[in-house]
Formats: sequence, structure tokens, C-alpha cells
Amino acid sequence: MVSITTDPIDMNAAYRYVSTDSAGAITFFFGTVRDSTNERAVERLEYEAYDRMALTKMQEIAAEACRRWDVRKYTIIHRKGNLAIGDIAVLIAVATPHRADAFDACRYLIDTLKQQVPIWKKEIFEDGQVWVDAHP
Amino acid sequence: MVSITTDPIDMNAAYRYVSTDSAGAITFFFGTVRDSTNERAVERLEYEAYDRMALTKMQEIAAEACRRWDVRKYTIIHRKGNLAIGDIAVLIAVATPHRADAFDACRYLIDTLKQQVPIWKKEIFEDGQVWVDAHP
Amino acid sequence: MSNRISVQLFGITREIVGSSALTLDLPQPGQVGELLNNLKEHYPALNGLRSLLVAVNGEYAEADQPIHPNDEIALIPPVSGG
Amino acid sequence: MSNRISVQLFGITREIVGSSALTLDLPQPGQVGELLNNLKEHYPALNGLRSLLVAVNGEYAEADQPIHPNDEIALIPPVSGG
Repeated sequence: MVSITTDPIDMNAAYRYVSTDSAGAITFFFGTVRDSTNERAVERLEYEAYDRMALTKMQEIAAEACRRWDVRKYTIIHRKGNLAIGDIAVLIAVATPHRADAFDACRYLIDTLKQQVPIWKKEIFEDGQVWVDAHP
Repeated sequence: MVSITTDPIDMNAAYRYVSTDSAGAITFFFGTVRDSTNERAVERLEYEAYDRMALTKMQEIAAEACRRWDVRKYTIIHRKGNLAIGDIAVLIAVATPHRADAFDACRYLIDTLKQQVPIWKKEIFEDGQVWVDAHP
Repeated sequence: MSNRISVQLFGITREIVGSSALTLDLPQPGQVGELLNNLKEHYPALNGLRSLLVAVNGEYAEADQPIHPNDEIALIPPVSGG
Repeated sequence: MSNRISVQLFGITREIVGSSALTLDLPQPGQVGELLNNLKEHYPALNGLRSLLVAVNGEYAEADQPIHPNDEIALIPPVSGG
């Protein structure tokens, strides 16, 4: 299950969704809004998504993870809109019978999401704003 | 923070404990009770701990993880007593500024816990019981 | 004969162009590369990006991919989700 | 002269011995290796374990480590937490 939402991400709902009797391992990765970038204080973040394509890409990378590892259940939830320090921007949850697969699949999903999924974030500082990674 | 408890593990309390403004990544590893081992149906598990030494060892491996990676907050919570299918036996949570450290530290903690921490589990099947990994 | 296409814009490309979508005429049959050249000419700030891709109907497209009327076109500046 | 020590037992060692603790006399100064030999002689099923360690005061101990009165001693069969 993949989704993009403007609401706060509910980790309890994600856990209920991925937990399954055949799983012995569940990994969660939370991407959260950090208070600084390169020692510059961040005030908040704005996330923007090309929803249609982002959902398609998230489903593609999830399907690839299911081919590579024994994933029984997964969810990828990405938030968009204005986020404050400490907010959860993304939650990836993976349930597998054994733990190596849960770690490998979860890490693959977040690494590949960051490379391929059309979602953008802007860091807002006290004295300016920067679209992250936009420039060389 | 490390603990051993007979109560159900509270993931929300763990999240509140590890979340911190300097963290951009939080990983959770849940070890859960799987419904089968080598295709044999498991009815439930019993966990037993040498509490004093288990807590000391958990603190030692956590201290080692903090030396190796930039861990800002962590918690290791292990449950003991009778656990049913789907119950959470262990939750490890790690908060770091960047995600590679969160994955590496979390995986180190669960791998090392399983090697060094004096906690034992017995699988109860319909027709017998086995202390896991006790025999060659 | 030309092909009027609409391009969706996100993130920094939306700010460079000053709009979340723009319409332009592309010689038919147009290709993704021509579209990119056309846009970079009109909006030179696009050349300063680390990368700039085009998605056609929700999939990343190569420069020689043709663009048809009614295709859903989007500019994809460097992504930074997560 | 002997040294009366108490040994805590967990998991399968508790079931083999039939008790969560046992007391035995060890020649003084006793060592971890002597304790293990003594226990394996009295409870031969302990020889069937994949490993059997001794913890002294909450730390894994080598065979030549001395055992003192009032040390907290525990048998550690193969662990399986998580």
C-alpha cells in the first residue's frame, strides 16, 4: 500500500496494516524534519508531489522490493504540504519472515524513493529558502 | 534506554522517547512472534531472561553502537513471559541525523542482542516444546 | 503544423517559470529533447539545475521520445523526497 | 577447604537440572572450568547443548577465571532472544 497525504502519518495504523502472522520481523523507517542542514537552522519544510507519477513510482519500487526479498506486507506513506521540525515526512514499513530481508527491503525502498519518486522539498530558513538538491 | 518488561511493548512511547529535533532518520525494528518455524506451526512462545545481566549487556551493546554511529537517541525494549502469535518480543528504536547510521546501528543492535544478551525463548508447538537454538 | 502541449511544473521549475503549468507549441511530431531545448531557451535559469528530466504520462522519458497530443507532460527537477 | 557457591539456571539448563538455582561445593580456589566439569558430570544432558557458558557477576567468564565466595554465578545456555 502506498499513499501521499497532507495529514500527519499514523504509525499505529501502519503497524496494524503490515503486521501479519507469518512475519517475524518488521522494520519502520521514519524520515523526520531535522532542525538543521549543514549547521544552518531550518524553520520548516514544504513538500510538493507530482501525485499521479509519485504513486506509480512508489508502487514500482515496492514491486521490485517484493521481487528481491520475501516481503509479506509493506506500506509507504509520504506526507506533503507544510511540515514542522520533528514531523514525520515519510514512513516505510516492511514485514518479512526473517530480519535480514526486512532491513534490506526497507533500506532499498527509502534509498530508491529518494532517487526516483517525484517529490520535492523546500527548506525554509530564517533568511531564505532552498529547494533541496536542485543545484549542483 | 534499555528495559525488560512483561507488559506489551508500547511503540508510541518508544517513538516519543527517541524523537529529537536533530534526528532526520528513525528506524524501528520489531521482532514479532511468527506463526511457524521450519513449517511447523507455533502455538506461542515463552521468553525468559537473566534480567540483571541482560540489562547490562543491552547497555554495553548500545554504548558500542553510540561509539560506531552518530546515534542521538535509542531504546531497546525486550519483553518476557508468555507471548502469542503477532506479539512484539523486542523493539529497537534508533534516531540519527542521517539514515545510513539509523539502519546500521539498528541492525547491529538486534544482531548483537541475539548473540550476546542472556534471553531465551521456548517455542511451544501442538505436540511439544523446544528451547530455540539450544542444541547443535 | 504544430502541436499544442501543456506542461506541468513542480518545485523549483514552477518557481522559475512562475506558474504550475504552461502551454507551448511544438513542431509536430515533437520530441522530448526539443521540448527541453525550447524551455531552456525561454527560461535560462533551468540550465542551472543539477538535472532536468521530462515525464511523459507518468514515466521518465528519453530525449528522442515523441510527444503526442494529449500526452501528460511534466518537468522533473532533481527530486528530494523522504 | 571448599567454597559453597550458588548457581542460577535459565532456559534449558533450568529444565535439565530441574531447578532455577543449585548450590554446590567447589574446591577453593575454584575456577569456572572446574564448575563446568562438575556440573556436566552430574547432569550429563548439559553436554548435549550447542554451547554452555558461565557468567560471573554478570559478565561472560573464561575457564580459568577464579570463583570467589559471594560471586554471582549463572549458567548461560545458547541465547535466543529477539
